[in-house]
Amino acid sequence: MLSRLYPHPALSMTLVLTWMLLVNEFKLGSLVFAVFLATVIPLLTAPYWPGRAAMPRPLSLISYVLIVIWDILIASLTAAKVILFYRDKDIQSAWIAVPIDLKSPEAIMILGATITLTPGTVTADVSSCGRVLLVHALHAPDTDAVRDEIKSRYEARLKRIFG
Amino acid sequence: MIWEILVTALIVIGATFGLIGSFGMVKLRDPLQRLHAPSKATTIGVGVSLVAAVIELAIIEKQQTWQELLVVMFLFATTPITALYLAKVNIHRTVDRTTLPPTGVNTGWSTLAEDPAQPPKDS
Amino acid sequence: MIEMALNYAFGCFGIGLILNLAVLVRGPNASDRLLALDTMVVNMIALLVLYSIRIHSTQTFEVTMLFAMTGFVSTVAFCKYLLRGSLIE
Amino acid sequence: MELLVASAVGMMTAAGVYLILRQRTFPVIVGLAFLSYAVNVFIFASGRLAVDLPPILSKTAPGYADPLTQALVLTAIVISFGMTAVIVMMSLGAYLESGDDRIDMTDTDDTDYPGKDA
Amino acid sequence: MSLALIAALPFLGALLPGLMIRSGRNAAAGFAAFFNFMALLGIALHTPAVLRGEVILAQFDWLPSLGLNANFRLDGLGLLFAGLILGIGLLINFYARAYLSKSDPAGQFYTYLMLFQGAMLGIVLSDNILLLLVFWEMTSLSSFLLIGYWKHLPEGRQGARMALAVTGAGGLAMIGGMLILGNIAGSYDLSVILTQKAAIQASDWYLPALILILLGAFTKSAQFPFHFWLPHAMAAPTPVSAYLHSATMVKAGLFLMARMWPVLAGTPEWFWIVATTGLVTMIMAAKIALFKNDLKALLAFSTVSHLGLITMLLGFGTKAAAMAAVFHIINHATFKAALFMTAGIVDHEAHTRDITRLGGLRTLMPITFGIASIATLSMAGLPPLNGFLSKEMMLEEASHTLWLTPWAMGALATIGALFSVAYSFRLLGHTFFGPVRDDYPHTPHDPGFGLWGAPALLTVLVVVIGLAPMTAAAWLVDAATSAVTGEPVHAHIKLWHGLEPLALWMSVFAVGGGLVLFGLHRPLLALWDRTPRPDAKRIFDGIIEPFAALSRGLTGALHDGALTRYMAIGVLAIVALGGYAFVSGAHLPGTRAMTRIDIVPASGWILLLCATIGVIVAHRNRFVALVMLGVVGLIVSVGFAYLSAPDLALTQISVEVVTIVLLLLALNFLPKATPRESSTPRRLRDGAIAGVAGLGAGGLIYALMMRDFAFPSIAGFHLANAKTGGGGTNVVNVILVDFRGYDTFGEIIVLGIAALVIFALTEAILRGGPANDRLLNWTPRASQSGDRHPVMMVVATRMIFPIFVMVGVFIFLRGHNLPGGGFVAGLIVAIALVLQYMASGFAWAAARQKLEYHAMIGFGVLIAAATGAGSWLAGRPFMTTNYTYIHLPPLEEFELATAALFDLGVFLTVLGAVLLALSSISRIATRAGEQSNAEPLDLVLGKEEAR
Amino acid sequence: MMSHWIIVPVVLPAVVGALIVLIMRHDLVLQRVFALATGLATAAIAGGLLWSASVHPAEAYFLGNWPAPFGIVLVLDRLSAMMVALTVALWLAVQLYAIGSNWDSRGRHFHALMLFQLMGLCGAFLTGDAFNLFVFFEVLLIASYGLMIHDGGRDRLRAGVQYIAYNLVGSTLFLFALASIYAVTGTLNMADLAVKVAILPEGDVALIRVAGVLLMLVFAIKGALVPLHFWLPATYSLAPGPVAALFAVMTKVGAYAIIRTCTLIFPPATPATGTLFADLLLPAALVTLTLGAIGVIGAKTLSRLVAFAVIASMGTLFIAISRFDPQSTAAALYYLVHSTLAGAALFLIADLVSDRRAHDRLTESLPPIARSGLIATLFFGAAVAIAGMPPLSGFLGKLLILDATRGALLPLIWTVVLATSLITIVGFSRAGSVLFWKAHASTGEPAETKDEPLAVAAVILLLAALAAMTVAAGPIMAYLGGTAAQLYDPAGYIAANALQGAN
Ligand code: NA
Ligand code: NA
Repeated sequence: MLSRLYPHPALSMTLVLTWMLLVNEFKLGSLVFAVFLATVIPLLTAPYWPGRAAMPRPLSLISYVLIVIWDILIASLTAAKVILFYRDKDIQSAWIAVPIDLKSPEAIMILGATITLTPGTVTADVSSCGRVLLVHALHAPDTDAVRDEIKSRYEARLKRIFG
Repeated sequence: MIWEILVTALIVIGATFGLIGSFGMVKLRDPLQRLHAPSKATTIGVGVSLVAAVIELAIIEKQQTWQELLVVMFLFATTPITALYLAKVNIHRTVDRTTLPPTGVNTGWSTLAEDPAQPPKDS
Repeated sequence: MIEMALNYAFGCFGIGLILNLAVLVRGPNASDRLLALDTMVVNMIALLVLYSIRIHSTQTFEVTMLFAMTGFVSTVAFCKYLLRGSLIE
Repeated sequence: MELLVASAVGMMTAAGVYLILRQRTFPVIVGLAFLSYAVNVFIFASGRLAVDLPPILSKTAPGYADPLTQALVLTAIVISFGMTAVIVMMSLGAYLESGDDRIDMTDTDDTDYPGKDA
Repeated sequence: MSLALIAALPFLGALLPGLMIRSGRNAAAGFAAFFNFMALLGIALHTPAVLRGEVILAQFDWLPSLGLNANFRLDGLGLLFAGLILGIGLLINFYARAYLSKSDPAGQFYTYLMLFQGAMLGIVLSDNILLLLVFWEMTSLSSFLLIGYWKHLPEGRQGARMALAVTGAGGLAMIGGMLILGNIAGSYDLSVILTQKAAIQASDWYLPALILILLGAFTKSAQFPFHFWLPHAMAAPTPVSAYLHSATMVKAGLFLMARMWPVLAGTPEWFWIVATTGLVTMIMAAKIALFKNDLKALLAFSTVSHLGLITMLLGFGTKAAAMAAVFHIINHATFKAALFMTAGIVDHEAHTRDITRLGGLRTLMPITFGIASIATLSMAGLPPLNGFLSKEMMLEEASHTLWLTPWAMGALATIGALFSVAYSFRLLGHTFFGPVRDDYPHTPHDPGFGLWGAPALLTVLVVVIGLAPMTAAAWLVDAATSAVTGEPVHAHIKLWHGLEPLALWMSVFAVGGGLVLFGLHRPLLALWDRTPRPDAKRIFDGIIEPFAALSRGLTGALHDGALTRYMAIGVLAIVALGGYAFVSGAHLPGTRAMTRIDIVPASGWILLLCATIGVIVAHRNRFVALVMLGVVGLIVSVGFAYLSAPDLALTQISVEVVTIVLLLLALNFLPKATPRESSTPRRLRDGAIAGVAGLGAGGLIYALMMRDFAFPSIAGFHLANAKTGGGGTNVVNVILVDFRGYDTFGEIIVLGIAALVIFALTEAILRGGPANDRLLNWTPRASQSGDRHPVMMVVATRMIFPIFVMVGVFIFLRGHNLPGGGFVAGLIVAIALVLQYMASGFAWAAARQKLEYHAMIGFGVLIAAATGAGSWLAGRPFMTTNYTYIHLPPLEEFELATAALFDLGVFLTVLGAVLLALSSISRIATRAGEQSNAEPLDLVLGKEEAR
Repeated sequence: MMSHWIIVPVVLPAVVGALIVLIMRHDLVLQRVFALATGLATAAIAGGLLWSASVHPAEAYFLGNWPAPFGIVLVLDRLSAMMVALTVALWLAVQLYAIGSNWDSRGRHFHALMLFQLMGLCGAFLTGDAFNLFVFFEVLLIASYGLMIHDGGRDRLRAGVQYIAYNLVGSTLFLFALASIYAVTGTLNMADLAVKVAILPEGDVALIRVAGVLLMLVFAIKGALVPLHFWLPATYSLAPGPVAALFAVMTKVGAYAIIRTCTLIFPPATPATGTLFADLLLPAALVTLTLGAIGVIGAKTLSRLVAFAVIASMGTLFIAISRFDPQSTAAALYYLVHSTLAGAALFLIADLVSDRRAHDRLTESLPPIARSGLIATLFFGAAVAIAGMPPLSGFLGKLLILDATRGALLPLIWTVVLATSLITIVGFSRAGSVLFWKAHASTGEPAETKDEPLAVAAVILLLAALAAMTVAAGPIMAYLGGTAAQLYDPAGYIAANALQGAN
């Protein structure tokens, strides 16, 4: 029953949060209305999200997000350094093919987004089978290191979260 | 006061990163390199500025306003998509395809794939 | 103090906008122009946010939010056009 | 500020007029969009300019911008949006029918009875 | 019988034949004849009174504010003409019944004929000159129809058009003249005007009025130099020629001159113009008649000549001359109608009217010959026939009229008479005398009574009037002349005045000279044929055709479909007139303090400048132009936000993105680049136009902004009453949904219609035809990448789409108090759907959730309208809003406003409209071969082994 | 108690239009029935309004119950009532024709668009608010865009693009003008504008003059005044016949708006603007008339000929309007009604002809069309009417206009009016001769037979209306005389608005 009402709990949670931020009032009434909307809107939009994302360990997502934020902060300094101080010919950009084991589209999306959000790398494409990510690195003298870091630091965690 | 210093710092940091992003876009030589500049630095810049705004308004001004966080979330959620599309445009239109690494599997990069839905016409 | 920082920030993002415009005009590739447009939107969001700090008001929030939303959609639309021609196939 | 706004109106009007004098439908549409921007700013400015005075009632507001011109601009924006949509589609239709997107019809000297075209 | 009824009878008679178009000749003729006869009877009943000197009147108000009244009068002049019109009309009716062939549409003919008769009768019965004008122009129209009756004959069509052009032109001139006359006299009623001679002739406007009225009279009566149309009108069936071109219509001009004689005649201007025109016409037409081989053409020019004679007499301005004119009108009508009918008989029997192919008919057609000879001799002015009498009177008057020299008028009139004799003899001699030939196109015989009865009757009149003028005609002449001159007149017409009068000798000379000319006809004809002379038709065509060609050229050149030029002219006109309006009025420069310029808006301005220039420079690359346009929209939007207009910023940016999406969708099928087509001068010209337009707009708004409102703005009321009266703190939204909700109601209907138009247009494109063929053979112009639906996009959209929708809900709900509202909310949801469509394809999404776009639009408009109309229940005007605050635990107190319901209508309409437009384009794309996807994702995750 | 009837001609067509879109969009028969019924109901109401306006002073309807000048008002006076009645009458005839000729089935949404068009027209005539006039101009325009391209086709679509583009420029200009007016006076209510413009400070004169001229130019575009008439020939000649016929009233919207604004807001007695508009209008009108007449003789197709006749009639109309005195205005109004009906009839007849021929070129003749006698008669009647020949109302209209002309320009005006009448007559006689007479001289396959009694009836109705206008000219002019008097004494109009505030 509940799962039919909330086919995508993460979405509904996000919507509640969104509404509370939108109305900018942390009152009970707003929360009631937020829950109402977070119920109705996903039901209305459900046809566009067929199937159901399995997420056995949703709480791990929080630690994942914190790690990513930290990485963003650190990497942006690196990227800034490259942009500001490297001469053109010193910048060693590279294409990196990153094979992945993730099967859920949601997980692939999050991995791709993480790569892009962390400065210095951009997810540029996916192989037609969805098994390999094409990553472009701004400055990567050692492409294998980048690939390994992606796989170990992000993919591994995502695999745990999405099972 | 602490908050004010924090806000000031955040604003300065955010603005600096924002400028770096825009500057990188002018400076870098290769389209894909240029893609890195704004998609990161600007996001950081704006993100940090937004956080500054939240702190300023919510904590210093006591206006109880967390709305701007929503904008940050939204920007973070969409930037990867934008970047992906821009990269795909580059791959499709400007990148020398031979420089791309092989996928290592038996299918190619999706951007370069023959369109399954668009069978070639006879004429 | 915040005011000074704000002035600095306005300057940064203002210059940023001009730089974006330079790329927008210069290109050379369509993707560069789109990148510039997208960045321009983001920089404008930043300016609006800083402006709301200056006037101590959230009255620009809706605009900021909508800029973020429409900026995203329009960039995707432009890219999709370049990639496929048709946007909503 | 007034000078900036007025010159912006002038700029956009000039650009719009130049583009509507082009010979293909597409630039003409872009020109019309420009004119629409120009006139929207024009209407807006006809309520005089105000910074930091949004027309949202509150006890602390030191004053308000003219809300009426804003409402008028909104109406104008919406209407011109509808019009633009129609002319875009109409141009597309005309192009698909004729294989040509010229806006002048000088090639069809005194046109035949419609519906019986080849 | 009321005059109005009499005037109406012919029109009633026109009705039935027209309606019973297939009822046959007899029915049509009989019906027409009945009404004709009734009208004649009506006139006859009034005759005694008129002859006693009474004026019968019938007055009805028609258009009193103009002075156009349906006033009719019957006096002597009217009686004369009404009698002619109806009497001869009746004869023509019988004649035509026999004349028309079975294949001719008789219903049409009698309708036209009776229309004409009614118009003609109206002219002579009108007591109001505007009413007279109405009938006057109607004669032109009905004669147009009658002349062109035989549609297949080019001469008929041409003659009809020429007659219409010439008499129509005269009629139009006469309108001017009559209006002047009426303005001088202070009334358009003849009864009044006829008493205003002194005022009229003293007026500065007398001469213009005179000339204009005479133009009408002269063209109608085919006076020189407007005589040329009449011969060409002879292409009409003979009954028409006889009726219109001899008996009645051409005499309308004469009637008019006679009618106006009391107030217009008697001045030197009148004399010189009218008498001279008449004289010239008389001589010239008679001379031409002599050389015409077509019987009807001969008669036509003879008619012109006689009309000239009468005109001349009227021009003399004396009572005696007027009497002669009136008398000749009667006489000419009798003999000329008879002759026309005779000519018709000859044509009917011999199948030709060409004199050179005739001759010798005297023995073949004795009855016809008898009729013709009597009528012709009267025309020649030989005693004892009526033509002689009036010709004598004419010569008498001419002989003592001073025109240049004392004798010139007499001499010239005699020459006219001489020509008249000559062509008369020729007509008779070359048609009826001489040997019987064996090469007639058809061997002629006398026709049945139906054809010769009418002319015979007229010939009887010719003789009777000639022999007993006092009994047969003087009473009529008296009555008519009295009416013309406005004083009682008594005619003393005698066949024989003794040998004293000069006129007799002039007549003798004319007859003798005429005989000589007839004798010399062959050499004269040869000479005539050799003499170059202007051909009326060629001159007319020479005027009309070049004018038509010029018009075609001018019209074509000006309206050649060059929208770019239309626009250039329009913009220039706007700028020029706006500039003129400004410099022609007083302006005080404004004194408002300029708002400070910040660094950010200044850089925004630079951005705008660059982007604008960018669009201009790069506009040929359409994609780049669109990107730049996006920048402009962005800056405008930020500008709105900066200048305290958050609602505008929201709306501008949302509209912007939807517009760009639409443009991109269309651009997919349009050429991607605009070719460089304009020359440099052209671009400079356009640039200059654009420059002045920009300066104008910018200057105007600057001047406006720097001044204060001349009066307090009504916006003050909106600010003051938004919360208390409208229940909202966002004054812009309260204006939109309340103060000016009616505007918004119109505005959403605009959007709804836009969507309907796009839908209908798409249907038309896809229906088959060139557009559809083009789409079916569509090949994408650029290469397409793979991966239509990237996995990251699809998945992200699953999250982002609901958030968009929620933002839409938020913007909708709070619009009344803070920036937002139904319109922006609708656009946001629409943009969300666009995003969804981009992520997974329109077809896929549409298949997953069926949205009835049409219903959304219709429903939205209905909700808005119902909200507006709901206030009727409370007895309030449309769109009166109401609001209340509701407390519903655990929710906080919230506002419930009818305005929100109205805003819901707005929301639905906007959403439906945008989606309908998108779906339309999607259908075009599908027709162009676009395939839809069954799965949301293109990649088949985890199944790469299967490939 | 305020009469709600005033707004019904706006709301009713809108509601039924929406209903048709909502639930009847797949059923043509239902659409026809409902559209016609709505037209009839609106006609009845328009008749009632006409009566009411003729016996009562001007009446205002305060939308949203907001007092003027702050809200939007509708104002019913003799002029607006008359325009609404004219519109509905014409609309009904056109609708009848469209149904009878099956034009409505040749594309989608014909009836909805017709209803929205009706709504837009009625709204424009009834409003007493300058900006609301703009909104309803847009409503009627966008509906007209849809109707113009009904049934599609290459040339029609291309002409449609031109029509829209040109009118979009016009709409933009409208906004420039309105904003300028507001920027000077601070108000949008037309009665309020009348009060304020009359007492405008000296320093604002130039600006209000510019605003006024821009406004007039907008109306001049609608009214097809040279040099802003260029959009008309292609649009009208390429629009579907019934649509072109309905468009006969669209040009009159421009005329109406000029009459309204120039008698209410910018009357000649107002010091700020004085005779500015009259001085600009007259020369333009004279040239319009001349160019129109030249077009009648120079047109190469029947439908273009009719289009130019419409331009010429607008020239005539504007000549009368430009005099700005009660007598001329009354004459103008009579001519306005006449030229609307006559122009519409001609377009319908042109459609009857075109529909039965392979083309409507006047340069070559084709075999006679079926029912040529009847159609020729109708053509003749309509041509007589539009050319201003008796016995139909055009002649009376021209007489009224000429009679009302006074002053030094009289010779010029008369010359132009009368000379162009002649040109028009010649043009129509040439066209009619080719179409209906010369046809009998050409050989070949006779054209297809089509029996469309309802369509023919619609034309006959229009011509009958012209005849009725002729016969009842007296009472009609009495009404119009009263209308003109009301226009030149705007106190009643202003009083109806019950203006409030510190003005
Ligand atoms: Na709105
Ligand atoms: Na509005």
